[in-house]
Amino acid sequence: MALVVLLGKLADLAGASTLPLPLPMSVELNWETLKAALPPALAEALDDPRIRVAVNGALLPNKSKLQAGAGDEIALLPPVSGG
Amino acid sequence: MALVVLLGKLADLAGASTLPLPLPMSVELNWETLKAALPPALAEALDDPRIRVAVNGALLPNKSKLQAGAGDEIALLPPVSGG
Amino acid sequence: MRDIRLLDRVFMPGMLIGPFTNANPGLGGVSTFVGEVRSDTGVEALELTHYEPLTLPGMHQLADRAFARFDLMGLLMVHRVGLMHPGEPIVCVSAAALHRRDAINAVDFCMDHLKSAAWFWKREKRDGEWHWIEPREQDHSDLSRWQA
Amino acid sequence: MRDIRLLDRVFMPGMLIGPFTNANPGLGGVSTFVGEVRSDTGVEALELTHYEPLTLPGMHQLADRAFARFDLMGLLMVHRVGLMHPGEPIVCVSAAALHRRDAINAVDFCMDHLKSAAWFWKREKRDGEWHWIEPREQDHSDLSRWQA
Repeated sequence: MALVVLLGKLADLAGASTLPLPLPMSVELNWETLKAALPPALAEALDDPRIRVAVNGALLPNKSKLQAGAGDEIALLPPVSGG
Repeated sequence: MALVVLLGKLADLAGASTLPLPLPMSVELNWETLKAALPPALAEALDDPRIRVAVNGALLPNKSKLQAGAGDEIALLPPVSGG
Repeated sequence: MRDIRLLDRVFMPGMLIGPFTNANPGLGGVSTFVGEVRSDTGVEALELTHYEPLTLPGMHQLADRAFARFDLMGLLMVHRVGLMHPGEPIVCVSAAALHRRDAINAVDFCMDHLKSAAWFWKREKRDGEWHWIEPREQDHSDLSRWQA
Repeated sequence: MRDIRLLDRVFMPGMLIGPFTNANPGLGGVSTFVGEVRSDTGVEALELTHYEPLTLPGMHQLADRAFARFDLMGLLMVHRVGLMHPGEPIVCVSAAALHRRDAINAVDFCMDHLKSAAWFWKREKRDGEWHWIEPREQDHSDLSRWQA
């Protein structure tokens, strides 16, 4: 299993603040296979270039190069709110 | 009588923070006669252009135009201290 | 003295600032900013979400940058998370320094970066409905002041 | 809410800021600066002299300018006079506003002008001897920031 954590309005789109993704240990997730595993409305929103991704608490410089698998926490981070 | 109030280091020069000037009611003080009535070391310091003068709480735009007399309070104000 | 915290309950800034000031003996000045949930805007409640693995480390990195940039003796940075109501403090930043310019500028710097670059997501409840708050242009111009 | 005072006794800033904050309901932020007598400089005591007919009106005029220049809800400006010792607060300026930029800038503005343009004369006691403090160049450059 991998855990997708949804912040801000992405949690609304997903209907939850976390989404467990059942995954065999052998499967690698990349950006495209992650999106395919998510609800379509959420997946569509994720290509917004302002949305950042962190794997196990580390921000990815380039989310399209995502590599994750079972046991990883993938956080989807929309732009933070202003004052 | 007129009262001269000395602030900051001018009080040290005068040896007091106020100097009462005995004055007949009829005498008018101007800048030169005021200085003549003060201790010489103090009088000499007063021409420093940074020293301001207030009469009865009102700052004079030009201290050399001072006009005061009996019953007036004349404050001699060196530059204020910085932080 | 460095005190960086996320708090999920209401707090009284005075309870933080007194001990913080005392913990920095010899200081010349303490500058403090306290932000509260505004009550003039029809907002009934405010909710701040954070992502623990990024938010607290981000605040510590911001503190590192403030210590590197200004001559500080101490920095207090406390941010509320969770559900808040109008009049409650959201954020308290306090800087102690020998000289006032460092203290004042450090608070200004931390506030600009906390508001715009720290990992918080805010939503407001108005007329019973929740709305997410988007980034504001003002925040970007606030940040650009520090890039010279 | 406007509270401008000269105090000739030691004061605790927290005792002023709590009530000040509460007196401005609906505020978005409160910025505060507290200056203390520094203890690192070998100063044993500090004495501030003021000239009552100018000093307090001068502080009120400064408050007028701050209210005219920034969008403020409240301004607290308290200055000690008389004999002080290291660690004691000298000055406390606090500004309440809807927006943080106004609050922070108003405190900065008031501090720069209080230090350089208000009618206070300071002397320090070092090794048992009193020395008058002269104006500093830094204060003039601080002031010039506001003349744009």
